[in-house]
Amino acid sequence: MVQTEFVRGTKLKITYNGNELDVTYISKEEGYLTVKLQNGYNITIPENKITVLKSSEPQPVKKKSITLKHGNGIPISLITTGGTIVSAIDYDTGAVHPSTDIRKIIDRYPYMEEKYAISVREFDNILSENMQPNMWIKLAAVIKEELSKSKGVLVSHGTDTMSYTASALAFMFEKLTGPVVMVGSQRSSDRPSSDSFGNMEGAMAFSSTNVGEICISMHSGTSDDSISLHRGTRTRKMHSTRRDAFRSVSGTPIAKFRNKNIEFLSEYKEKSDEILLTGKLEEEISMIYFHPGLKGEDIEKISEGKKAIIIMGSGLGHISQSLFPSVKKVIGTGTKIVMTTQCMSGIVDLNVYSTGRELKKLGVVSAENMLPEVALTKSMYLLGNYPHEDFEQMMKVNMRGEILEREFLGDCY
Amino acid sequence: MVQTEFVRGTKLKITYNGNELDVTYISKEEGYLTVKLQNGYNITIPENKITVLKSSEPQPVKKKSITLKHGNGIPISLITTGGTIVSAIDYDTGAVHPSTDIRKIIDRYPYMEEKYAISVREFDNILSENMQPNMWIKLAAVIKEELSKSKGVLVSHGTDTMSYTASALAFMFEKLTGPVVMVGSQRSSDRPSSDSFGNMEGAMAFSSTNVGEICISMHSGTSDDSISLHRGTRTRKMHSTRRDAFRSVSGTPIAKFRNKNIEFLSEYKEKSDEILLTGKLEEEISMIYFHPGLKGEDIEKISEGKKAIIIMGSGLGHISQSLFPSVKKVIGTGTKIVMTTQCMSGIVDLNVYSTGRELKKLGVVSAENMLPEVALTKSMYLLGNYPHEDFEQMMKVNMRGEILEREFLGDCY
Amino acid sequence: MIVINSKDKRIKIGLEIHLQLSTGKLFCKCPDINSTGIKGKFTRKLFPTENESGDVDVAALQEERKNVIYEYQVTDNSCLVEADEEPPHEINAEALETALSIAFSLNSEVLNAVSVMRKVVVDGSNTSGFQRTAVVSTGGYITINGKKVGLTTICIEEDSARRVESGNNYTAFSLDRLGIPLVEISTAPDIETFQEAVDVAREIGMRAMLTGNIRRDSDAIRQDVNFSMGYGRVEIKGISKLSLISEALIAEEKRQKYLAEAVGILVERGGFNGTVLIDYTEKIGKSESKIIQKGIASGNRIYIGKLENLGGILKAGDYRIGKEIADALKLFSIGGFIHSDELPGYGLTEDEVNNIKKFLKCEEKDAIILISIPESKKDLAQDAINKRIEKLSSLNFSETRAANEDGTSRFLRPISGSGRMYPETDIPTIKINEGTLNRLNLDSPKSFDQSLLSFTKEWDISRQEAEIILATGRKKEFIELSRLWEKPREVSRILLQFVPEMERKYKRKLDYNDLKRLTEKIATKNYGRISLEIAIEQCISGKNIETVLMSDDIRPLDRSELKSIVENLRKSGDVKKENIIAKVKNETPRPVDPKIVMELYQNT
Amino acid sequence: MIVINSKDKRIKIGLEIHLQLSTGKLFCKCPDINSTGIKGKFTRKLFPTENESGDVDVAALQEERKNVIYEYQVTDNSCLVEADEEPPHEINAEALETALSIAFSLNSEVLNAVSVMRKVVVDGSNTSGFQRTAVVSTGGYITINGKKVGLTTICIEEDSARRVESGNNYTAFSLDRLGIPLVEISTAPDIETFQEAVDVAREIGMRAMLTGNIRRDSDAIRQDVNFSMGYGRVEIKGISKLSLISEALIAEEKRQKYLAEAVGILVERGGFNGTVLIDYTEKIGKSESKIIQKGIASGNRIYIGKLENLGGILKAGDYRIGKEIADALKLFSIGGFIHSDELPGYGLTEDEVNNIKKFLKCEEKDAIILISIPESKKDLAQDAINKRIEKLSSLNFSETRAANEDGTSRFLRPISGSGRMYPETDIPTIKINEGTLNRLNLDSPKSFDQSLLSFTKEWDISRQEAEIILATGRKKEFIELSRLWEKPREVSRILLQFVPEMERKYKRKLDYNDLKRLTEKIATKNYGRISLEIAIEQCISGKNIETVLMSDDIRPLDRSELKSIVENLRKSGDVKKENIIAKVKNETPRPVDPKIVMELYQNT
Repeated sequence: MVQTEFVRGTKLKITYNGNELDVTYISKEEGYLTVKLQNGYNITIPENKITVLKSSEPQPVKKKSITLKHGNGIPISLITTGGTIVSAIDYDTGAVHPSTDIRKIIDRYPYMEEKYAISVREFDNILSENMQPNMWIKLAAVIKEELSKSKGVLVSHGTDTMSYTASALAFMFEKLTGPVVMVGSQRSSDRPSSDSFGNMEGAMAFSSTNVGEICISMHSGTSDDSISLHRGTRTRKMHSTRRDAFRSVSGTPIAKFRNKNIEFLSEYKEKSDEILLTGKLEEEISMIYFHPGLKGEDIEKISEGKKAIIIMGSGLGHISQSLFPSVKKVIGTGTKIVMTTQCMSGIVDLNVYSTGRELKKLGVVSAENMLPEVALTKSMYLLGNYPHEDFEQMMKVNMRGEILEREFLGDCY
Repeated sequence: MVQTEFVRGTKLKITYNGNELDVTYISKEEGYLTVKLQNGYNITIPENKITVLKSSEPQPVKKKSITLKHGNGIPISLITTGGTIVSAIDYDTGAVHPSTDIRKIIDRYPYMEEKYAISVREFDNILSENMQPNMWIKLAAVIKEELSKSKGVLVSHGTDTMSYTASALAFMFEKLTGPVVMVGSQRSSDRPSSDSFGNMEGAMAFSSTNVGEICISMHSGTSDDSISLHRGTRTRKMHSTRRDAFRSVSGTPIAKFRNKNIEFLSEYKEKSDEILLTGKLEEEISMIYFHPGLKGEDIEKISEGKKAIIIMGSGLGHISQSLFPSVKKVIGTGTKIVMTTQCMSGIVDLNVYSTGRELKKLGVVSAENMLPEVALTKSMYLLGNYPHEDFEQMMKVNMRGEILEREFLGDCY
Repeated sequence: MIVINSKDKRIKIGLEIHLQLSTGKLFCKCPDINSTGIKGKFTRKLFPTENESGDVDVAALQEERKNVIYEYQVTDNSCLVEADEEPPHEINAEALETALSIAFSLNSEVLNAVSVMRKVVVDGSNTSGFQRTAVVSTGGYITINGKKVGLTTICIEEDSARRVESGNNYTAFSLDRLGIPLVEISTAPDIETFQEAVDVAREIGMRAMLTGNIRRDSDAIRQDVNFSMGYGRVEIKGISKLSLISEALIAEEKRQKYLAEAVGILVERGGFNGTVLIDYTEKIGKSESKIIQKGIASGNRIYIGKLENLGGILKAGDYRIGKEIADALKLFSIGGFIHSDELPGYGLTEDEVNNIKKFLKCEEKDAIILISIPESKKDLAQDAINKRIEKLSSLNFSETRAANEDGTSRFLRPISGSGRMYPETDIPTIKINEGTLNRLNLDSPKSFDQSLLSFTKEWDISRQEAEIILATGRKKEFIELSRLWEKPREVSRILLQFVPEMERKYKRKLDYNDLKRLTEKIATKNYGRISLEIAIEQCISGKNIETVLMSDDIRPLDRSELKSIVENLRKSGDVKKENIIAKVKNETPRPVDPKIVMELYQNT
Repeated sequence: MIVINSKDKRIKIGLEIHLQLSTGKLFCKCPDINSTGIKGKFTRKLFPTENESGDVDVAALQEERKNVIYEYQVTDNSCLVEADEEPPHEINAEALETALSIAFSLNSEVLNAVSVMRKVVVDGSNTSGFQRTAVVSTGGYITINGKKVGLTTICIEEDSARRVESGNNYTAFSLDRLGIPLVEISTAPDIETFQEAVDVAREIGMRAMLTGNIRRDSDAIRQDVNFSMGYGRVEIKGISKLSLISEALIAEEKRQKYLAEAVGILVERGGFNGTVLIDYTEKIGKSESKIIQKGIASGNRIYIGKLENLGGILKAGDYRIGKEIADALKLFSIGGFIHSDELPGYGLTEDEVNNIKKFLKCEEKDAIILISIPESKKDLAQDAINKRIEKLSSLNFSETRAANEDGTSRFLRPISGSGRMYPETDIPTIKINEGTLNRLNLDSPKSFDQSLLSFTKEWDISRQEAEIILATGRKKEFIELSRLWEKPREVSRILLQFVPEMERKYKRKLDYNDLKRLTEKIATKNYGRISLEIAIEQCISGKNIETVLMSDDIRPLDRSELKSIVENLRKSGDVKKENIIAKVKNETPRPVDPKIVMELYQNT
């Protein structure tokens, strides 16, 4: 049998269907060969239908090095962690992969290179669902280092767990000397329609404000005309695919960037004179989503060896009474149980119904109107850095804007 | 020591602070007595500060029996299951408890008693977080019975798990001869501001339409002027406390009730000539909320003995690659794994990123844009009634409007 | 002749004094001050519950109210709690402590635990349909002119929403006031004269002021008066000025006396047996009376009825049973109502009136009424008239009335029973620890004079200034500003003289938060009083606060700037030690330090 | 003299025929028909990627386009996929099968697997910035007048968004067309005459029509033409009518011939060495030319340049190099441009022109240009002019042009390279199973006549009717309606005669979905043709479909209704067997069954 497997990009001369064709080899899977025709189309054909006449190894593509102009602009650090925001495409073979070549994005807004002196630091190159708490700790250290050299720090990050990372960082950094703006994209930067460019332009602008918080910079709406700055502890990815997936839950974004102009929409913490980082996190914490049919033993099993459990209860923070004995048992072993609501927004209040009052008596801690994901990272932070007996009290303290003291009706009602 | 514990409602004469007072005994807790003064106020005083001079047992309150006029109106059945919507208050002692006395609500809209011949059936009287899958099966049987006698069925239900119940019922009933409208409230009916009245008025109106689906009738907005009818398989409680907590996720409600008028907003399934109920559910199914720090062993432990696991993944339906071996192991034991998204809305698409494609290869089933809670009840239904090998294919079939074939941008962008 | 305001032995007066607190709202984190306009609107219905309104025919009231729409205007100082979309938060500790402090100050027995109740109110003034209220202490007394007037309870409660507009089946409220903490101090019915009532109210208000946490708003203090003179207890609600207390009492005494007399006449004539309204539309359709014609044109029917034995006491001299009936009808939004004591009149001719009288077989002592209403309201109206006259006939005038601006009052509702209270289950009983109670007791103002003395001493200001600060509720502001800028005398001067003067000049109020920011700036920059005064004047005159804060105008001239001015002046000649400072000031609108000027003048 | 449309041996023509499918959209569940207006709008920017546009100066194009805003109008037949807010769904199976069926019908070698590609397009016509497209087959041929014309590929792809408005830095598109499946059939450059091109296009269109899945919209079929006659390949895009194909070819041949001649003259004179634009604003500022004055007033500068050796060939006789330059400038939104072949003119005097020529040291054979642009665009303009003339000088006219309505065309962009394609990673390669392929091959229409025969037989309608149904793309509708209402002859009559007649009468189109609902109603109720015709007329005349469906007008009179009419007529005398039916029909607008009438007439 003839060879039909090659290095991606190999130039081949083949016969197919009686014709001789010059093609580029792309891949082979389950007996099918995918090759690129000269007109650019890929076609996928059973290998037994073709004959390879000639092949020549592809020229290695020279990797372009990243060189950004360093003018007298505002010094900004960009830390890349991977994700959709910077992706590269090999037009020869069509492969798209995460990249750290920020050049592509900066190029779209040449004025940015004049305005900012951007230093790029590659932290990692992963999909954000692979981000783990121990990497948050390392990332925090890198942010501290970069922020000490610049006016603000951008962190490019996959959107899937961006708000987890943002809130974890928010707790670890008690003080910041400038904004730390996380930025991602919902359409990869290999597409002309990518939101990367706009999100990055907004993030750059936000990075030289007086904000001293961990924030997220993403599209305000589906249009490309407005970028929102959200507080890291109040943001959630609310849609799997839309550009405007990130929302400040039950609140207003900190600011909007529009027509090269920043408008502040709500209060924020100003930057400090020093960076204060407490880089410890307790990782043995899990989340449980309450639902009809959930068994007490499920709770007990997942709680084994955990320092805390975040329950996403129903409504004001309820779970079935049949689970109470297990909750009692788990709390008895010293594991903290924190109650949040799966309702997405609104407060947890264990005073209103009898089930809530019973849970309170069992020692369940209310997360007020914290987002469940934020209750998770806050628990990681508190159990990593505070005496365990202060846990309940500190959960109620609004440390980084994670608790909304007042919730409003909003403009549409 | 004198007696300070009495039956709630006992009339007492006490001395407190040098004065003689006629009060009503309410409760005693941790050495404090709560009594009602004659001006209606409760006061709570340490028991050692008072002396009880006289007591007389309370008169038993006669339980009013429910009698509704039965005119020639449209026959409607109301099945009560408990929850906030019908609650009673004992003004003497102040206790509020779930009730089945629908009279209080009907009274607010006397015209309803003319228009409908309402028959009330008490199914249960519980808080909805205690509702379990086996009760859904019983409830379905009762609904079938009632619907065979009437034009439509109302089910009053606590809001916490109302959408779980609604979607479970939706799968069990393949055909309905009239609307089954679930109705709840976010403010209990003992309050003048309760949303019970409006929700019930809307539900009554919806119950005599041609809709042949399981629906939910709740406030459209914070104002009392509009009630929405939502599809049971697309609805979610989105806020723990607001009246307009229930939303048709990523879609439009079926109809709105406003000024005693129903306006249909989107397509619905019309009622059939017969009721078709398949009343089986597989209960051994759990949900897992993916988050950074989730361990493979957590998944394995909770999957023990389960027929299926619904994972609420990140973004388009992702979980950390470190969890893949456990996912593989669990699927190897015959447990189905269904992927949904924790993003609240938007589709699961395992084709877009490499992690998704790998999960697909492992045998993870995509829930498309089904709500995670609905993926749970659908799995319960499918595994209870279909051959297990049809599971993946049936998950993709839009059986009860649980999959949105088209998602729109919405009006605000 | 009837004697008014005498020390009538039968007269018993009690007061309920409501004081708004400036601590932020009671059950959420909203401020008590609203900084902007309307952010949005929503509408609600409220469903009366069985027990809300005592004797009134509940069914009728429900029927009437079920279509009433309440509109709420959302303000900046309201959140989901005011919209009744979120359970109440924990009680505002500062508000509760203020209430307790007032209780201690008034010798009231403070409870160790506070149980919050819901008081049902369905006029729309509470989005929830109830007001949250809790007793914080019982008993207590205050001494006025050597006489002890007893207190019954002190409560802390939420203020209601502010009514801003009223239509037929529609009322609009602003949420700005809803939820502001109110301390309610109720006296026993120990007060015997109208002057005493005023004195008691003033003294209680003064004592509360000393906490420094009473709001300085026009309706921050409101009084309810309980009055009885033998015909049951009448509660007059919402008297906002001290001076109106005695006027209201005078009017009420007069009303009851004449009512009692009129009822006497009615009884003597044989009493009232109820009226039946008869549709008279066709018969009177040709009348030229505008009221009749307008009524018919809008689809009303014209009803007439005989009021047996009520002739001449509906409206004659000081007899005013007609007004009592009209008030009762107003409850059901029925406005048009004519009775024979006013007839002929309203365009009705003598003949037409006589025809009606003949039709109804009236005798001389009987009265007739005409009423223009939709057919659907006929039963309601007839019921309301009959019930009102029956109630008056019983000589038990007990009811709740609302104070009018002119000192009179109008019927509001029957006295509410205790049934309309039930516990606020969303808030667990609040235990107050002993330490807090002891501290509050110790710190509570025991008398105005004593507080004045210690305040004067602490802040080193004049007794007169201290008195004004305390009596006008400026204590909190004064202390706050004096802590920012450690010159209490200057602060006092600014607060009591300069700001009011400028406010008069520009006919414009200065926002306290702005004053605070300006003071902070001056304090941090160490600028001095002149700078602050310039800044204040610029602000009041309408300049944006940010602009003022950044402006050079408030920065005192520095040594080098002054030096060049002094040198220039010297060059122009004509300066001497006596006029140099005035001359320099003439050259610039900015603050000038005379010491430096003099130094520069003398040393060069 | 130049010969036009001759069988010039050098002429090679290829066609790309695009056919919209009526199967619903390609990568989502949206229908291909839009039923309402605009539901909303959003705006986007598109960022050109490196490879998109071949030779054009990419950097310049990027600079130019980066501020262009594209506005999209959301329609009822678009969802998140069209908004580029959701990944594409699985490919529309019916659309894919239609493409495959066409491929089989055209003897093309169908692939067993379909790999979807992204073709980068950044003119805004695709919200994603690319068009999804896939080869479904390669090779194939069609026989025209005995000659085999080869095919290269058949693709299935998404149609682009419809341009509805265009401004300076702004273009608006409607999403209604975006995503509609297109089958693209490309022929080899085997076509030799213009008529042959038309014949090939017609035959391919006809063959596709037989699938019954081609849309019946005015721009449902569009042709691109590839033309070469020795000066490179020119692609003319978007010819929407068959009749325009030959006009476009005639125009293009003429354009290239004269261009080649003009270039010949230029080369003879010594060629072109590039122009330099010089700011001449101050010197010409006093000119009375409106173009000049308007330009200056709007902030433009007036540049002049010498075009060496181009005198008399910019615009003279059939020489039109001026237009070529103007088209190139338009790409950068530069409109104003005057050259010496048009001068004096545009308000410029002979003197002014001569002064410029003198200033630029022009000889007789040289041309001058004047151009009014903002300073920022000067380099762009100069570059564009020089590049265009250089390109023409090379006698390689290869480029992509857009067809105008009048048969001419305009420069659009350079021919795109293959670099602008890369795989659509969101859609895994689609394997097509052998069974499906065999079925499609078997069922595919092998020729029009053969299809016509079997269609006529299957549905038992006349050959003429069948021909019209097939040729006008009504096959799908016909089959659908005939299945609902099992009377194909009646359906054919309604579709081909009655509906078009009514549409002409009321100057209004009938929505196919409405027709379907009406037919379904008539079929279920067993009402008959008259009822359907009444219903259709009412609908077309503007009545609401719901009203029509519920209306009694379409319900035939039942026996008892007819009976009473017949009896009434009989009573009035004057009826006989011959006129009874007409008389009854006269009495009612509703459908009447003559059989029953006759029965009733005879049996009573």
